[in-house]
Amino acid sequence: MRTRFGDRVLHWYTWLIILWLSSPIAVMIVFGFNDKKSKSNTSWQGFTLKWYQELFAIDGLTEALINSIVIAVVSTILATTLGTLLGLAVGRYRFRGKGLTNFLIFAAISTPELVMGASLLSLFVSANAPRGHVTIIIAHTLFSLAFVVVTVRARVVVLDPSLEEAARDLGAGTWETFRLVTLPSIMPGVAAGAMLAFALSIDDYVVTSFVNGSELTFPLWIIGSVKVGIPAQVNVMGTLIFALGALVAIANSVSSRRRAAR
Amino acid sequence: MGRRAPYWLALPGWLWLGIFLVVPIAAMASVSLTTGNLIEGFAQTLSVSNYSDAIAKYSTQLVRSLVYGGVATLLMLLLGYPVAYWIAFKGGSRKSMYLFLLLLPFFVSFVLRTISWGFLLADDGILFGTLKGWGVLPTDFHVLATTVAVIGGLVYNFLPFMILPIYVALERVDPRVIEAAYDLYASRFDAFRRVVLPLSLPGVFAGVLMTFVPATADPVNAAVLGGTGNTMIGNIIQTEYLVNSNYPTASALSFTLMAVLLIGIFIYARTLGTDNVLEAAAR
Amino acid sequence: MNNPLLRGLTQSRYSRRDAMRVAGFSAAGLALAACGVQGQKAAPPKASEVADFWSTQKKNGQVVFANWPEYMPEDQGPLKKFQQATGISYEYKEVIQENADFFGKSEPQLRAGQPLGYDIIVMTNGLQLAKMITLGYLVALDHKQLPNFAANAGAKYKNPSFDPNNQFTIPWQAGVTGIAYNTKYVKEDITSIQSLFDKKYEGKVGMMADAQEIANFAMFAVGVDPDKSTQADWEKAGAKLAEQRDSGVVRKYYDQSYIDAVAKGDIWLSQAWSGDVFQRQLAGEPVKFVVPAEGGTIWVDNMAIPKGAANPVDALMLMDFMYQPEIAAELTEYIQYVTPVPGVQAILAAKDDKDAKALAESPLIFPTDDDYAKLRSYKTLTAAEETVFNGIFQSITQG
Amino acid sequence: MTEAIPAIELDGVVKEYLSHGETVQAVKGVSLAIGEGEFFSLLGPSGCGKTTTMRMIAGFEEPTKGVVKLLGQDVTDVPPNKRDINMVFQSYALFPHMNVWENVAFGLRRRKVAEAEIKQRVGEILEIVDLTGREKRRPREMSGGQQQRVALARALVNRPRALLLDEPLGALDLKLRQLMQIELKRIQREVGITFVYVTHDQNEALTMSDRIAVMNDGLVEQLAGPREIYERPATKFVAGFIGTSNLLSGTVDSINGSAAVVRLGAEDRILVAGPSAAGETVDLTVRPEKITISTEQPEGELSVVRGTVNEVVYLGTYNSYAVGLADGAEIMVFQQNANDSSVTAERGDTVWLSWQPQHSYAL
Repeated sequence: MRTRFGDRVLHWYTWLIILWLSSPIAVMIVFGFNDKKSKSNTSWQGFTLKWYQELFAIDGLTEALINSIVIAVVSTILATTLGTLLGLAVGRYRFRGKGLTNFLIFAAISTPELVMGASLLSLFVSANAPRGHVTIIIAHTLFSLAFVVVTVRARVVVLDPSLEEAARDLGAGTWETFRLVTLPSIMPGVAAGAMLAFALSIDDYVVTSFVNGSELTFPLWIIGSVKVGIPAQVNVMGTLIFALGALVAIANSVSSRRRAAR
Repeated sequence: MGRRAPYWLALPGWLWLGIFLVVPIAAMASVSLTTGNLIEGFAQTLSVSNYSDAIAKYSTQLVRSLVYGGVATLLMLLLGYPVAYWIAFKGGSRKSMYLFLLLLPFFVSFVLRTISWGFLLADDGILFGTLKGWGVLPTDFHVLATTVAVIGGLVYNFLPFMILPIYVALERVDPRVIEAAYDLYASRFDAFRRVVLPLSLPGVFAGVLMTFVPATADPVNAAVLGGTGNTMIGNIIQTEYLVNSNYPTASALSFTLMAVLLIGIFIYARTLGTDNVLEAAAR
Repeated sequence: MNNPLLRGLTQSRYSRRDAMRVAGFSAAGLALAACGVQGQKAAPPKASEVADFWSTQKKNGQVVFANWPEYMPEDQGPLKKFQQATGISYEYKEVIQENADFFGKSEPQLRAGQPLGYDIIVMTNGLQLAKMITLGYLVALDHKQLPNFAANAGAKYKNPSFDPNNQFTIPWQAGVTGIAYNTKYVKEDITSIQSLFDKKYEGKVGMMADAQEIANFAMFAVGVDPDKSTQADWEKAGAKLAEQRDSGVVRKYYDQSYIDAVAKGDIWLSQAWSGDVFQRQLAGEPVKFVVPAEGGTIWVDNMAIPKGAANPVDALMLMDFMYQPEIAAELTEYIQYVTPVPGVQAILAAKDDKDAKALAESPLIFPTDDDYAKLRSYKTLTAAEETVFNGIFQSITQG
Repeated sequence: MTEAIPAIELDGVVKEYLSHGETVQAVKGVSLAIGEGEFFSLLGPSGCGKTTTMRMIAGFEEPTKGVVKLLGQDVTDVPPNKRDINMVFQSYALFPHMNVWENVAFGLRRRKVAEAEIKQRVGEILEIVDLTGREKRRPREMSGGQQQRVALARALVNRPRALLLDEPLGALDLKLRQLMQIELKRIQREVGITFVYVTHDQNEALTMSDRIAVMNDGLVEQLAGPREIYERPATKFVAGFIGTSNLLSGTVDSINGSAAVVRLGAEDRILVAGPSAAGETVDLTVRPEKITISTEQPEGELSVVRGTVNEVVYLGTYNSYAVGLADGAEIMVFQQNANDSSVTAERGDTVWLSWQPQHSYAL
């Protein structure tokens, strides 16, 4: 009976934490319905749906939102791919350069964002590489990469190597072994890493502000608009990002379950 | 896969980190040894005085950042572990859903979250205003613009980064080993301490690395939630770089911060009994 | 510059830079860093040079305008009218979020001699704009092509101390730094800057994190005109601010979020920008704005042409177009900040529109002459002064 | 054994590792041939190199030196997925994200066997291992014994030329282990393929094997049938490792025809073949169950020693005596409880121990 009670307490506790983390989002969603009269959007002035109707009325904002989503998706895919491979390498093998690799991963996490942004910009400027989508994706992949490596690695070090040996023993080649056994086994780590990468990318301001050239992302546009007043469409779009995030995560969990079932 | 397997696996990541991290950071390291100002130009003098000056001038903020980061990390560990534990062992088929719910608020820009927090935690807002109205709280009670708010903000913003890796490690633990521990006369606490906790340590380490390091370097929470005397080293680096255009000092401070963080992680790894610190640093 | 030897030198430098690029990322990055950052301090351009420059430039039929978000009506009416009137097509980009961030990002590109890709940028007068000017990153304007500015700009917006004779910049919009207070909590009429230092508002006072903003107010408080201030004055002002902080009067040094704090009552009074307060009043919040008797600060967001801009003539035409009172009025109606075109007030007042009339009547959009008399600009600082100045005031905000 | 090509052949196989900068030899030169259809065990204590040897047969480790042949073909460089042998792992290595059916069908799918045939073969093998009806279970939801049988089925369903088993019963309880030993032997007979069985459990090896290679410190100490291994251990190590052995040490007193006479005390006389000159020191061994214990001195051409009973333990089917000798050595004696007079001697009694000369021999 004690077990059940403890589990129930933990269950409620988990929901409490989720609630805590989501509480500001509730405010954001509510103010997406605020019939505000001035540019500021902080006091409740009545209910309206007009911001939903005029959702795409601000061209720059719409474009910034699309940019953010495209960049987050692409950099998440890149960072998850590179990070998973690197996480496997450092989690599994002993090889020359492993210490250095681990140090690089530490460096990537501990470099202050501003330094990363500024030094990347110097690199792009000295290489005369035009700033835009590509450079933002490069930067986002860079800082997400290390987080993916760390989560994947935490999983790889507890992975039973005989699982892969069994697969190869049963006739699976290198790629089949990876696809059918290794990847599903480390999937929780990969999925967690990918979620972190997406969150890091879509929320990044500092690094992006250096390497964006004239492309804008959602956070950048919002910060600029603080000066005059954040339009309510931002709240609506935040609400939609929230919903879209839900969709991506559900798709992810469904597909991983399906993969596991195959 | 042969002996070269790790190199093939690591190659793309190495290239990425090499080109986009090592080269620019090396250039930054070089900048940290220059002297001058933006108008007159910076000359390479290989001067280390940037480091000694910056440390002397900003030691308060540096120490403060480490304390805030450390306390926040400890709180995150205490708050996050039970969540990771519950999801890993009791989450069933909804594990991914719980994780996503934990992370989802961070898909929305921090500016919006911040404004919302300001609304919720206002001195006379819906929470404290109500409590003050009931007389539960003294009228001058406030959370915003305090140390508590800064540390709370760090905990809030990095908590998922603690929960996810711990979850990832715990999810792998076969529940039967816990039963085995009970079978061997372990109490619930013993089973946790002797069996579950050691098995989750790689995740705990990853979580600490992913939270302590960015929390200590974070400039946002102190700026948004802190009051006077809450400035952290991340804010100083920003000011030195962006406002003062003092690139050498900003670079020197950044490397000092990274070195201090590395030492912190080193000590932590040692306490955990890991002998290879670099390996531990990325675990 | 027609000296072949000189030209040879310049060209070889260029090819060396190109060679560095070819040598690969790492070599280039490291090489740049190893030689340090070259100083760009530029001598002020001679009038003849400016004339020569403009004489070689032509209208290209396109222009790229970089501005802050929410600084242009959503339908981009003024820009569309510009296109109709001139046939110049425009690109409007809301890429500027912060003066410091924008400068930090643009500086390496301008230093490397690469164009930003914008023909007009908008920056607030302050440290970063001063550096842009000092480093020679801005194109000197040809005032012969700015007739509307000459005719319609208010006298107070011409010949500012930070840019004598508007050599590099002309104003986009302006604002006033004064004191905002929440009338729900503050029952007296605030008139003096001393209220910000009053012990009875302990923990309820907001000050700005920006060094120049707090410096100006502290100097007003100790009776110094910022424009004429010396290092000794700064130290005196710094001491005043340190005392204010250490006695617990200041709750926090704010960025723009101060206005939320005032509106919600987290702080009762604060240094404030006029436009923010106007927005809160429109929203019906109990916020009042006052230019203190001792003085207030006027700041200006300025249009400028960055070095390397591809379409300087088109840029000048666009800048000047915005100085037609009708166009300026359209901007003010949307942006609701202080306009540099005084003629707008009459146009708005004549409109058959309640909101427009409210704007015309608000001293927050059209400060009174009395207010203007009290307003000062930020002190323009040399590089050496800036180091000292920032040292004094940043140690207050970043303690 | 058949004269045909051996199923598995190792020729001078050496495996070296680098560990903390030092070269460690895990296998120091092993040569052996395993016949087709044979149940062959690699037996030895942990760290003796038996698992490494098996992993080289499977292809997970590449020998530093030497050659591995399967059916006469050199496969030293062939990766495991291209070798026609399968393995049952110590931890079973069942894929946790797949159910029983998917686990068992894994190998067939890799070989692109037609779905219909997969269905039939998996069904058959699950019947053999008695898991029909549990196809949808996940490994985590099954008992250790069931998991073990899934692992076996997963390997056998591919009809490999040889099956390698790495301590597959180690995780099971005694009763289940004994059942599975018989089961394994039955299955091996049924499918008729070569089994290579790695174990540290001598009983298991003795019960099931046709031949056993006893390994120690990277070398094969003895390769023989179970009976020979037990009755005539070739080395001191084998004698000590397999079953219970009494190791005695003494000096040759005289040579009596084909046998040397060793004396430990005045009344002792041990006859042993081998040594050829008096004065030689000999190590010799005798199994406890070969010794007869009596309270009177026995007659005849036997090896006889005199001692004092230190301990008597009743063990159901037999009694175990610990008898101290004149020189301080202790001998174990097992006496079957065949007749009524179950206990021959009590603690402290003086007894004579005797055995047929052929049951002790010099090492």
